[in-house]
Amino acid sequence: MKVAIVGVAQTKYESNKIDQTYMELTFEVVKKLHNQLGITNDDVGSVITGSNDFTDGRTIANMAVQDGVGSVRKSESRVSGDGAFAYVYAAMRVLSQEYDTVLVVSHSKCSEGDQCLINNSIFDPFYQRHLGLDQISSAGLMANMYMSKYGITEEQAAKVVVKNRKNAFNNPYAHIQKEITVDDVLKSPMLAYPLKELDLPPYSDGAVAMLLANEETAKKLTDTPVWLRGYANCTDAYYLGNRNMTDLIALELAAKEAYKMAGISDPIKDIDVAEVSENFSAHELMIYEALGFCGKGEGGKFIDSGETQMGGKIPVNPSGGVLSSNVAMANGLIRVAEVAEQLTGKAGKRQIPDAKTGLAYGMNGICSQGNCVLIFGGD
Amino acid sequence: MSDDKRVFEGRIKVPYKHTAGAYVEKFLTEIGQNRKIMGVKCPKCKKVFVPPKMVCFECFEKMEEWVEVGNQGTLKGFTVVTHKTDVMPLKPPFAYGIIRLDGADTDIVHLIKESDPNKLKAGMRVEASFYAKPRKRILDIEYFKPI
Amino acid sequence: MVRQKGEFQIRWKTDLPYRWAIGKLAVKYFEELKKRKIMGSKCPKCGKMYMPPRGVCADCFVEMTVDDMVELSRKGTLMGFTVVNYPFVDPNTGAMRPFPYGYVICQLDGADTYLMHFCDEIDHTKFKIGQRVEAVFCDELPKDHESYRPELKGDIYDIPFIRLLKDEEV
Amino acid sequence: MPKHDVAIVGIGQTKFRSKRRDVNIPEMIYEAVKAALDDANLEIKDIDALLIGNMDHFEGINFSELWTGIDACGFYLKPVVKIATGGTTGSSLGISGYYNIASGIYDKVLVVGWEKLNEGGATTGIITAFDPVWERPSLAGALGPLALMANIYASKYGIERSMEASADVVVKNRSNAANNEFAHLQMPNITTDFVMSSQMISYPLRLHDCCPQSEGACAVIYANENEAKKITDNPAWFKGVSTAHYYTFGCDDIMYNLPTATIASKKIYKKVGIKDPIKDLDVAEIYEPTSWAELAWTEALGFCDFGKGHTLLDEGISKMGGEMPVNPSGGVLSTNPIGATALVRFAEAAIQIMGRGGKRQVPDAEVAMGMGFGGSLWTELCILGKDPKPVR
Repeated sequence: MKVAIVGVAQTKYESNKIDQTYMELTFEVVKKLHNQLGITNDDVGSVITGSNDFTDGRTIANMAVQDGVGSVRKSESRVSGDGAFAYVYAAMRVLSQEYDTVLVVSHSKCSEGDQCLINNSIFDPFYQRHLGLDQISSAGLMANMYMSKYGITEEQAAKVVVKNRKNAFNNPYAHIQKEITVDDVLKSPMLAYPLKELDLPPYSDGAVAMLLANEETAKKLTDTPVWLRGYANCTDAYYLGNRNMTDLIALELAAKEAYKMAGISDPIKDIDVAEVSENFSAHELMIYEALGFCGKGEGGKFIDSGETQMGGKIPVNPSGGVLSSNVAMANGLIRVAEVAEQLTGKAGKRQIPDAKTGLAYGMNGICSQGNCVLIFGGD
Repeated sequence: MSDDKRVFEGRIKVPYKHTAGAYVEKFLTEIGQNRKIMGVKCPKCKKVFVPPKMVCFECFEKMEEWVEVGNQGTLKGFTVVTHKTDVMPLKPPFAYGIIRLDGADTDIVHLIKESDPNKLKAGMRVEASFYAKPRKRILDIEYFKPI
Repeated sequence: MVRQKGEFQIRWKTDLPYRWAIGKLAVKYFEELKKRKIMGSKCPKCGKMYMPPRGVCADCFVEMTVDDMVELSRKGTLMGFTVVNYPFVDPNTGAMRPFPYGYVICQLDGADTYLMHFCDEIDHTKFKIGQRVEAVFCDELPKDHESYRPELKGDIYDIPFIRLLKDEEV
Repeated sequence: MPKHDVAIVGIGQTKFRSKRRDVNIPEMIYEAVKAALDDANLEIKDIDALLIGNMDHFEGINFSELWTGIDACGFYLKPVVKIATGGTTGSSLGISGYYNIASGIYDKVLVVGWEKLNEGGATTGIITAFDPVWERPSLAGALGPLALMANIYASKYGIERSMEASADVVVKNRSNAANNEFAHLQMPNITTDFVMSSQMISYPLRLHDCCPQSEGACAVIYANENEAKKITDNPAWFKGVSTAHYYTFGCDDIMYNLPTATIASKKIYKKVGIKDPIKDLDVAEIYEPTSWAELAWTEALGFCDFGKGHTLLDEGISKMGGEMPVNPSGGVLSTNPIGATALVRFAEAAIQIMGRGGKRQVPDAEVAMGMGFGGSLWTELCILGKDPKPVR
């Protein structure tokens, strides 16, 4: 029994989709997917959505999208959190043999809320929330601890942003399509030492949808199915003082498990493309290390080597990554969608030639607390 | 309503009362009343957790042995924030630090009253500065300051 | 371990600002509302009339646009009623919402969906399911009424509540 | 048939109360998790994954699974996923647990639903579930719309008769609750008059027509066919699950007869081979947020014809000792910790199958239904039994 991605659709990511409600935003992307696959809503067996109540400013955030995702009278369920986890639940529904097709949809509109206050609410109400912590300050803590432990320079971190922004130029869906230099990053205003404005992602609006199917149905719907080969989910400690702030140990464990399932022994050789949720510049370097693309503390050298650029041994975030389009809860599912585009050869100007195996990484919470690693392969 | 008719400007405004539980309450009471920082020790891995909680998440054991740790410790990491939000207790710029208190096996995250990143360094010693009028809040440790 | 006495709670007031997009059809609705018109959206495929108007017909899974908007009557039929008579914090304001208040579900003439809204009646014996009701505009109220506004502004407070029509008004 | 059979093998509940001021959120959840592990004689290291849920805005904790998953459930360096769908959160968790096992991804999962409603407020939280422009200004939580629905139902079938039958539901469920040590409101001597003379809260619903606000947690351990046998001789097997959702706006249909319950039950009856639910099911744990709802829901679930909900009570069918008792646990009218409530329905259905109901046990229960209700009037169902096979 196998599960395939048979089609993906994305909206253009923008700073403010001011004309669309959540319902209309998800409808746009689901309808696009239907048209692309030549199916109707009746062909969809079940729906899984991924969203967050604080981000949307709505309890039961999936209630707002029922009409838009076509789940009226159907079985819909909703993973509260990143879309990569929603993908996994959808895949389980196919693998259980109870549904031939399952639609996964994830959406967010960062423009509608105050992201710092929303993220402050992630912290517990006894020991952390009253300190005023948010995603920017905790990213600053993590970046500083990681960079000073391993001697990573601000220039090296900035190179991640430069690479991703350059890649975004090739991605018609990307939010920020503006090439920048290392100098631009270094000169941007300091927000949480050592992170500057350009080390941090923008806030974006958008939605992504994909249809999953079992083997038999996949054959009818596409010539280029993308198969799930490996999966792991691993959660780090919660309280910041209980975390290892210099190494993403939970991501490392998740990667090992997913590699084992997918039969990957040498990630650099076996993986052709990786799409990861990097929440700040140096975060991507930490992710390289945790995914085993380079040794511990070698993230800086690895970005210097250029191997994660387009044309390198393992291009990371050809889409431009989260640093170019940060659609909160949709980021993980966008990574999956981008890997699917790569493995089906439909990635246009951002295409990695002959990409056969891809990795998608989605995360929940502050600084990679909840980690979801997915490995995909084409036929 | 906003000037922009395409959006509805509203709020979610809710007062919450979060039950602290005996561990949190003891910790907050001790810092406020006695200026003592207390942790709990896991019976299995023997780690001292500061601030305390009921269950050791690694061993899944209930912790019951209270241990006093030092009011001083070592700064393990920091950031200086310059962005501003409504829930910050100090006016930026100020620092957040990850601190290993003397006698503890986990770190505490707290405020550091220092706005110049060049004056902070991992490994430096810091000390808790207590708030004059305790309110049974984590901010009864007003902040940590470099020694 | 000796348990501390008391049941200590830590207070935290969440106050999150949002700017929710209301959608093109709702924008049009409020523009027309200013002209005293109540608009629904009609599915171009099945003809179902939605109120509030929105961009998707969930039954047909087709798009509705502002071109599919049609004026409805301000009058309708009462489907159900209640009188809310319990205290709670209103998350829109962070304060207690005044009660009791009348709360009704009605169907405006021409609409296939229903509308839940305030009603100015708080005596439950005065309601009759199936009776005629009318949407009230704020500028038609007596000047000393708390919901009175001299002109329509094109927002939700233009129709502060639904009113029960007396037999002689029908 | 699913790839793997799925069974419930362990259950832990806290005693549900209006206030648990002695414990904080993780401490309260830990009680239920520990109880479930002890029940199944397992340790946390034996469990592959955690599914946990509540409503974010009820306690004001964003990504609560990241806190509670670690500090309450000990899932450090393990998989944690949050599922949240309003009132159906518990059943969505329960159904997600089913797919986690049925898919073959995991062998054993822990499913936890919880709520600590006294820390925020259910009505306040529920208002934020609705559209900010069209619904929130006038909405009074779940009770306002439920009162509207009750009003439509009652006036359709005769207001006095309906509200009296509704009060009978309260009497049945609250006195059943007296047999359930975990139930919040235990009222063994409650009478119909007492219910019908209580304060009018939202016409036609009186104080005792409504569920309480409860604090507590429920933890359930799921296993596949290989693991279940090692854990217990007597697991409760899933015969099937089913979900039906509905329109985004609460007012798109009058819904006094809960159409989603009809859609979802028809689907599951077909799958499980149920022709006559009263005969084929031995017991049902349904999600009745208010008194009249049990009448309407049992009709929509096909237990009787529309408008005949009261006959189940009049004829004693849904009472303890009847042909198909409904809510032996006391139901939602006795206990409503929202994020846990629907999972408690699944857990109580499992308890009946496992024969561990004590004073609330329905003798020889072999097929049981659990129901969740929530969102914009969604229904989720499970049917459990002594084996995973269809009834016929």
